[in-house]
Amino acid sequence: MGLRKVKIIIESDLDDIPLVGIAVNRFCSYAAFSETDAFNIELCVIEAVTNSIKHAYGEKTGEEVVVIFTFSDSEAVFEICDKGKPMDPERLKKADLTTAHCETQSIETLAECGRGLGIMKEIMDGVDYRSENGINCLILKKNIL
Amino acid sequence: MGLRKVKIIIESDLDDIPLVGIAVNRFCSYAAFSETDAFNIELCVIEAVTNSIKHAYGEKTGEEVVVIFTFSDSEAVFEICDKGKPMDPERLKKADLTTAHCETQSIETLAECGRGLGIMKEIMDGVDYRSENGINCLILKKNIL
Amino acid sequence: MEIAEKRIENVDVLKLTGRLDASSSKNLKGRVDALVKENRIRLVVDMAGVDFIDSSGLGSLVSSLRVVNRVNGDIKVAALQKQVRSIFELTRLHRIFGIFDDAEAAAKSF
Amino acid sequence: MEIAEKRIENVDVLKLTGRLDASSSKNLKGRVDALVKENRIRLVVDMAGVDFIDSSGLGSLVSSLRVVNRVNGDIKVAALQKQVRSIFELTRLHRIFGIFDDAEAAAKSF
Ligand SMILES: Nc1ncnc2c1ncn2[C@@H]1O[C@H](COP(=O)(O)OP(=O)(O)O)[C@@H](O)[C@H]1O
Ligand SMILES: Nc1ncnc2c1ncn2[C@@H]1O[C@H](COP(=O)(O)OP(=O)(O)O)[C@@H](O)[C@H]1O
Repeated sequence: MGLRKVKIIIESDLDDIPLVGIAVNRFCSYAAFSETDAFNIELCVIEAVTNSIKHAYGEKTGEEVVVIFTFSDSEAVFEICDKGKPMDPERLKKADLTTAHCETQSIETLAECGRGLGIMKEIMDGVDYRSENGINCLILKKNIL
Repeated sequence: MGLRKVKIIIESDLDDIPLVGIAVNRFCSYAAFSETDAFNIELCVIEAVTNSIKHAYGEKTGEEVVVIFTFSDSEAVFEICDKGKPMDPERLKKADLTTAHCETQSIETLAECGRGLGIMKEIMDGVDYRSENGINCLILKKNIL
Repeated sequence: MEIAEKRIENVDVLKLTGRLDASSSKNLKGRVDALVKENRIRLVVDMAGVDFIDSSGLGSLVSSLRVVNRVNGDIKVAALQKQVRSIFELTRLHRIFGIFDDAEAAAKSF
Repeated sequence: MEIAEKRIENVDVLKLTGRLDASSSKNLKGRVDALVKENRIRLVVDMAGVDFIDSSGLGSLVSSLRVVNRVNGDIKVAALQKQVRSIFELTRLHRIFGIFDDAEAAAKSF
């Protein structure tokens, strides 16, 4: 099928995130992922888009979040890009669903636990972050088996 | 729900058109269109994207086709935009699935008959074309009942 | 996401339909806060109609649970769809919530 | 789109799966041209697996029919999905093609 590519752009409005989600889900089915994989990949892309809106843009509306989807026979890649405040890359390195404050049984600590980056690292085959010339991109990769 | 908006961008490659189609179909379901309406609207958007690639860009690859989808509770609007050769607006005015050369029983004439614009005019509630500052947009509207 | 409410005996059931995400999770938290103010603290969240959940959705369930626990109430979760359940497990939240096959069973468990 | 081929007696059946659009319609035309060169001019296009068709797809069927008609052959169309059939009707092509419920019936009609 060669390398296929499509871009989806929304403004930084939480209410537009589902539009990205349903499109990504269908793209995954088209790229021959299972229904479960499609659900999980949709989740990761939505976590990334939500982080751009919440953290990079501080929920300021009117900014753009761009999702670039490319896939070949062997791999699907999602780049989620914003022009907001860059993320400290340590955040990504340290993110782990099994770290102390996410594993505790104490409901107080659990409520504070961020899960987005940890979920991406569990589900995807690769999670990278790049910030260059004012453009920040989180890069999610998943192998197609 | 307010006004929701999402943009899809592909390069001018016929093989990427299905990605637009499947996304548009899901957006239509999300906007509460029936399955039949979603199919028909997908068809119209694909006709427009195909026209941009074939006619505006003459099948030259590497150019962009942008589909902007906005919808409210009452209406869905698709703008399909390219930066290629503008269309003569008379083409749109004259397009009609029931005109002589499309209605004939002669297979020779039938094969030559262009159907894309005619299909759009049959299915959508509004079809407009605008060319400004080198950007050409076909605008498709469908009421949400 | 839509939230429909009904009562089973002295338990309030919140029936969610749609996507429980960063946008809609605010509505869920708001509803739970309002119920707690009326001292309705035995809650069931019926998720049969929830076909998508993300970490914001999970977060809103956890912080709702915290609010309710503080006044000695509880939230039970019912009728998770398969994919949604697997995200509960991935994030280990199935250890924190009582999870039931349907809203009736969840309500009876109080 | 995939094209699988089989024969029913002296009729060639092209079973299409996927989307018949501007990109894939070239493959269909290519296959029909190749068959006509081998003088195989009784063709059935089995569309049971076609879930999308556009004007380019329709155009490729019409120009295939023209090529086959010129050598006194014919193309019958079988097993249209509901939405695809409605596009045949919208564009009046159901008047040009023999349309059958399945490939067997289409093949027998020759
Ligand atoms: N796109 C981003 N831009 C800036 N900061 C980010 C971004 N994504 C994540 N972060 C930072 O990393 C932290 C952890 O993110 P995450 O694991 O998704 O949990 P949460 O978003 O719930 O806090 C966030 O609280 C934020 O400080
Ligand atoms: N986006 C466009 N840019 C330039 N010309 C166009 C465009 N869309 C349509 N046209 C012109 O209008 C004609 C009719 O288009 P259409 O009804 O879609 O049929 P077809 O594309 O099969 O010819 C085309 O042949 C072309 O000359």
